[in-house]
Amino acid sequence: MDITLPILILAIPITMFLILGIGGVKMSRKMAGVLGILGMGTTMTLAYTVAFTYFFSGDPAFILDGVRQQFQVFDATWLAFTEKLVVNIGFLIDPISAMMLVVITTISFMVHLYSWGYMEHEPGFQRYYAFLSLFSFSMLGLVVATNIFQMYIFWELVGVSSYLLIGFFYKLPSAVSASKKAFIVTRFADLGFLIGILVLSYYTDTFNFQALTSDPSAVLSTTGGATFMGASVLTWALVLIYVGGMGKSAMMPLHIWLPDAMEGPTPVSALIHAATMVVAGVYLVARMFPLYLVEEGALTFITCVGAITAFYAAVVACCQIDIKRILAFSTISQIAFMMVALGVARPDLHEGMGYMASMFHLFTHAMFKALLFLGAGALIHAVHSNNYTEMGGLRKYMPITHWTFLIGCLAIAGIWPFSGFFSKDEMLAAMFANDWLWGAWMTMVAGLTAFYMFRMYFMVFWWEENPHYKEHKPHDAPWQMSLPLIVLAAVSCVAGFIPFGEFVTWNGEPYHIHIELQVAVTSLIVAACGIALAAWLYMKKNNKPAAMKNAMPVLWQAANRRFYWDEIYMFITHTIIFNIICKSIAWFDRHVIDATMDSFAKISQKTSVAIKGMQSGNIQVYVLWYFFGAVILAAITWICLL
Amino acid sequence: MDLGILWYLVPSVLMFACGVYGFVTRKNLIAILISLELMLNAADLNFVAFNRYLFPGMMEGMVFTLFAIAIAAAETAIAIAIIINIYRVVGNTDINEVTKMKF
Amino acid sequence: MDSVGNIILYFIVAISMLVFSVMAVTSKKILRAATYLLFVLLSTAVFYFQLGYQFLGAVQIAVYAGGIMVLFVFSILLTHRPDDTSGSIESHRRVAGVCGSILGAALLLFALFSMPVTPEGGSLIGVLQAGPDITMKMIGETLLSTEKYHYLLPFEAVSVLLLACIIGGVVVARKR
Amino acid sequence: MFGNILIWFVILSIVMMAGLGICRNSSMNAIRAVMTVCSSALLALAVWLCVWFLDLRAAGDTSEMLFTGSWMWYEPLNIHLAVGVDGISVLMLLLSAIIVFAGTFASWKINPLPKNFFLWFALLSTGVFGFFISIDIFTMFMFYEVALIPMYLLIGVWGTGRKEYSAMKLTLMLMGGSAFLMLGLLGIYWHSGPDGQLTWNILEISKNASIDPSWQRLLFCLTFVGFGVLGAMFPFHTWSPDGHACAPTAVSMLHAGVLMKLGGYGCFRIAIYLLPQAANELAWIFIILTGISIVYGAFSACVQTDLKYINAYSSVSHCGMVLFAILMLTQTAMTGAILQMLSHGLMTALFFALIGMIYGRTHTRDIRQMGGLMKIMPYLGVCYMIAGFASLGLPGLSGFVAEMTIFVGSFEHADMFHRCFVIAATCSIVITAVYILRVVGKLLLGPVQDDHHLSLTDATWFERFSTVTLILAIAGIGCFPNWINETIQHSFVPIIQSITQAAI
Repeated sequence: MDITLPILILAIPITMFLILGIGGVKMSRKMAGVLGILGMGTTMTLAYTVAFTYFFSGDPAFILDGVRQQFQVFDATWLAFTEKLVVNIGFLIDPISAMMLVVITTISFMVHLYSWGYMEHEPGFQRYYAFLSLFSFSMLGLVVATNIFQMYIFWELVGVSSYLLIGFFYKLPSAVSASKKAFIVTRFADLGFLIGILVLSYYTDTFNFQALTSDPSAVLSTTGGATFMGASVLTWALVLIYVGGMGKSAMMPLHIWLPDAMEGPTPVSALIHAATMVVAGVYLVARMFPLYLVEEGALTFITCVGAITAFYAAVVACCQIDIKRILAFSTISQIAFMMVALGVARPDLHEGMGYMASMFHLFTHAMFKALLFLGAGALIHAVHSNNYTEMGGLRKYMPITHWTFLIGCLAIAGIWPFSGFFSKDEMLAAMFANDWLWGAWMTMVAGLTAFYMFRMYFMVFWWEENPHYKEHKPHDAPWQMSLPLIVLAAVSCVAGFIPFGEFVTWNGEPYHIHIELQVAVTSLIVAACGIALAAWLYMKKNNKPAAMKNAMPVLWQAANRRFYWDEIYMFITHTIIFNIICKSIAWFDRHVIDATMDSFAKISQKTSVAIKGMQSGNIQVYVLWYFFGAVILAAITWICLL
Repeated sequence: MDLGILWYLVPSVLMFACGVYGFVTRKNLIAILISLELMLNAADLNFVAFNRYLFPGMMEGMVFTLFAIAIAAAETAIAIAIIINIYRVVGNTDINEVTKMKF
Repeated sequence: MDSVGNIILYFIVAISMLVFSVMAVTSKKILRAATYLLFVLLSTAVFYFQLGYQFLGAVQIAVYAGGIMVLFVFSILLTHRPDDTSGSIESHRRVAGVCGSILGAALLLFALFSMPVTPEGGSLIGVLQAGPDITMKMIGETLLSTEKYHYLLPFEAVSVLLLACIIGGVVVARKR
Repeated sequence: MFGNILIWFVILSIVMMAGLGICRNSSMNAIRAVMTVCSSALLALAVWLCVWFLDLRAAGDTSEMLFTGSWMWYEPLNIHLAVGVDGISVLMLLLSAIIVFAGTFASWKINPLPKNFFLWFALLSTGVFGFFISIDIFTMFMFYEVALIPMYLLIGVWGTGRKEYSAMKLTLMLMGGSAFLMLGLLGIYWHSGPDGQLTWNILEISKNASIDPSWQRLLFCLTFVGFGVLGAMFPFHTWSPDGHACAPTAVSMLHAGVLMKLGGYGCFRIAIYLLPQAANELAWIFIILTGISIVYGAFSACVQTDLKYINAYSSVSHCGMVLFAILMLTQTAMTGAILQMLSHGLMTALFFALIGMIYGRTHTRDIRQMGGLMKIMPYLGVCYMIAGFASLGLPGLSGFVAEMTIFVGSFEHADMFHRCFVIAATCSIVITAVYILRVVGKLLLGPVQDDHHLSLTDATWFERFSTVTLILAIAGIGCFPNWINETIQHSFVPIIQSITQAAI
């Protein structure tokens, strides 16, 4: 493949970042917006070209005997730690990275376009586009990484872009603290990632993904059976690396930053905190999947964490009133779905279908979740509030938003023929194939998903009209915002019919998707039940929801407060670490270490004050001392001589 | 009864002790100078006595005493000049008053 | 066996020397202190004569008693009114001074009396006869020639010192 | 003698002093002109040296030190003015030149007594340059002292707050370190020649001397503690918070940026290189101390409210990382240490420059009294954020490269002791993020705390000049780290060799 296109895919966004970042102050808004959108559009075109070339050109570098190959377009040395441990910056293309290129650039372009309308009146518009470009660059760099260290580099960069974008409204203290929280929590997770990388690279002497994944058993043998606390070091390394993924993908217990990250502008939530960055953890596991296969312990860990998180987030989502928070928790739940699907995937179970299904869901989820977020953005734009209590009955006022939002909800609920149905069905099938327990559990979560999504849908678009509408009539968004909604809705409608298994499988061999009828029917019924329940409760204004809330106040309160995770974290970080550890260390430093150093000075000062009276300048006293001294010396000498 | 060397050395020691006492206790600069002369004198007497009793054939002790007297004269002259100057500036010759140069 | 005259002279001189020493350092009136010092210096000169150093005794009288004492007296008159007294400093200093001087004297005396090589037997007559008389010629040669144990250079240095001292004294004490 | 390029670093600094000497005290422009010309000349010289050095290396000159020269200075003790550089010194010289250059612009409006300030500043830089070019440990020590002394006056006269106390504390503690150091150096000298010919020259000592192991242990502790005090090693770091907090801007920059590097460089060049056997045996003691430094400094920084204190404690943490990496005794970790020195030098200098500029406007350094400055002075705000990101290890800026190299290098030791400390050290990147973001959040973001601040102005041209220089250098290292690796990799060969030999 020609090296120019891949380089341009990375170069255009970073150039845009520099241009908009440095020159943005001098630029008009229009200029900045056009530049940003044009840049992203070009990148998207190039990414499509690259992906298309990869999937369809039939070049033996890409597909050999029907098996899709990994291909490093380029791989240049960036930093050589040792002769073998070399960090390269490169461009790896394989099914998942090509798929991600498409997803990222598409959503990013949509968000660029959408923001043109959404952010129109915000100060710092140029800065916003600069940050979006920086994010796109980092995310693209992350997915095309040829080695785990490159991934880590861009991993950190997306973290920072996320920080900058969450804190975009930097005058709001809530936005500032949310951005700080997001960065620090993911940073903490990255610590695990880093240590995992260190452990892995210590034993394998390489960072390169191809070297690591092409022969996992060789990797296993390099560790020489070393163990730590009962588990092999490879398990440790993989679990630690996964901890990095847990942070970025908001798995329990590192999920707390994602709901708060909704303080950022809504398009940003759509791009970063729904479609692309948060799936980086899934992508990371998928990228190293062959390695995880040799250590099933790590995979089991992933599955368990995913299953718990999925259920937890779904329950919490049922009890939120902020529509962005509901979407955030649904994101957590859906990502956990992908994680579980990856965790249950085995080569011998439907040829590793879980992997394919997970990637498929990643793809469809990105589309419909971006759609939902952008729809939510349109709602917020119209109503100027995040809470559904300020909304209700909006279907008449905002038809485009209503219909696209409905499509999104149907897709996420897994209703045929929308895209979510197909991917979720594959995932559930993979889970049932592994163990019926996972399948049943996740089917229940799928039902909850349908319930809370339609709860939100009915509360926003049906229920009862808000009386404020008479003063301030809500209306559909301008075309820059509607167009992305329509495009994404269209994609969500048809994406399910893409023969995804032909393109993306864990080993590159094509897999023919077929609907598992039993699973499909079960999940459809469960989803339909969820929707029906939501409709029964929330379609018309009534007292049933309030009655339910009053029936179990403790549970509702706990779920509404997200089961007090934030309080626990607050206690640990603020009370224990900040107030107890940090303050006591600072105190220790001032009053023990520094005081010791000062006391040396004080002692010598005191001594000198005590003896400086002798240096009175009075010659008579000197003579006296001298004479006494001489007498004593003479006496001593005398005694010695005797 | 013979006048041995101790006969001269003992008065010299006592005179020296008097000088020390005076030097340490007097407040007046001139009085201190007087005490100094006493000590110097005691030392001179020692020179001479030792010369006479231990090396009667030589005259080093006497010569040194001569020089000492000359130097004592010089020293006294300068000291008294300084004292007079101090008196002009400070108004008296009390050693405790002369502290301007101390700091 | 020294002559009785010498011994009597010795006692008179020694006693007066000690008494006047003590009085010189304890007298309240500074002019009296200077006078007592003069007596001490004269007594010392008598010792010099007794020990056979006539020239030295003469110098002692001329320079010390004649020259230095005049300086003292003049300066005292210049810097004191007749009724000025010079008290001692604080009593603890005086106690320290007494202790120090007595201690020092005691140590020195103890050293002197326990000196193993003290020429106990040396009498004044004996030692006066052991050496030649100090003639002026010898003194002149010693001070003004350059052989071993002769002191031309120190002599000249002292003369320069005296010159410097004259000039210095004039400069320092000059009225501005 | 004047044909040697290295001597010119010292000569130019002296010329700078002489030039300042003939300026009139009141003519600010003349003083600025002298400083600008000379510091630019120094920077140009450093860049030229760097290029020339790389050329020679590329041409295949693999000798340990290049541009060597040696002139007898005091015969009876065999003291030479011996100069020579390897890749590490070249980079350190470059770093010093950049910071002197940036510091000149950062103190453009110093008041009062500008001439005297710059005179001492120039003397300080003389010492620093002299230290890095010397390969004779006596001369090295002498320049080290030359660099320390002006600090007292610079802080005591031009500082803020409890300046006399801090100046005295800093000077006394560093002098205390020097006392240890002097003993250590004398010890090395007296054991430097097995055949009776004593020498101060590092190259000769490393080749000939075989210092008795028991002596090595003593001397290693002495020299390492001596230099460690300057490198702010726990528990000898307390001069740093007070000293930095009270120092004027340019002095903080030069002190944190370069002078603290003298400590790391000295540990590396003298303690480790000349006493390899003791280094192998006793490294663990200092690994514990520096490991504590790293975490302890970071935790302490979390609760400070004075901007300069925060940075001083973060310097304790970061400089601890330098010493920590040096003690790992592997080539990669040492490379990381050098990178960290450069990175920390540049970013701390940037930090202190920015703090000085902010302080000059708001007249407070208490983060509780400031807020929302990003809106009021966007340029300074952005620069502060960049410095912060460099400090918390954002890829693309220098901190990341340095820390990662250190971690990878340190991880080469497989035993539990090293592993535990490396993992503790890696934890510092999280804590660093906490305190940096805390400052950024309170200082730059959020609502404006004090309405008087609304009328403040953004950076002037000379401030921009100063910061841009540093940011470019930071980003340069962060984006293209490999050329630094290539510059210094030869320099480690003899050191690693002597360590491995000693280990056997």
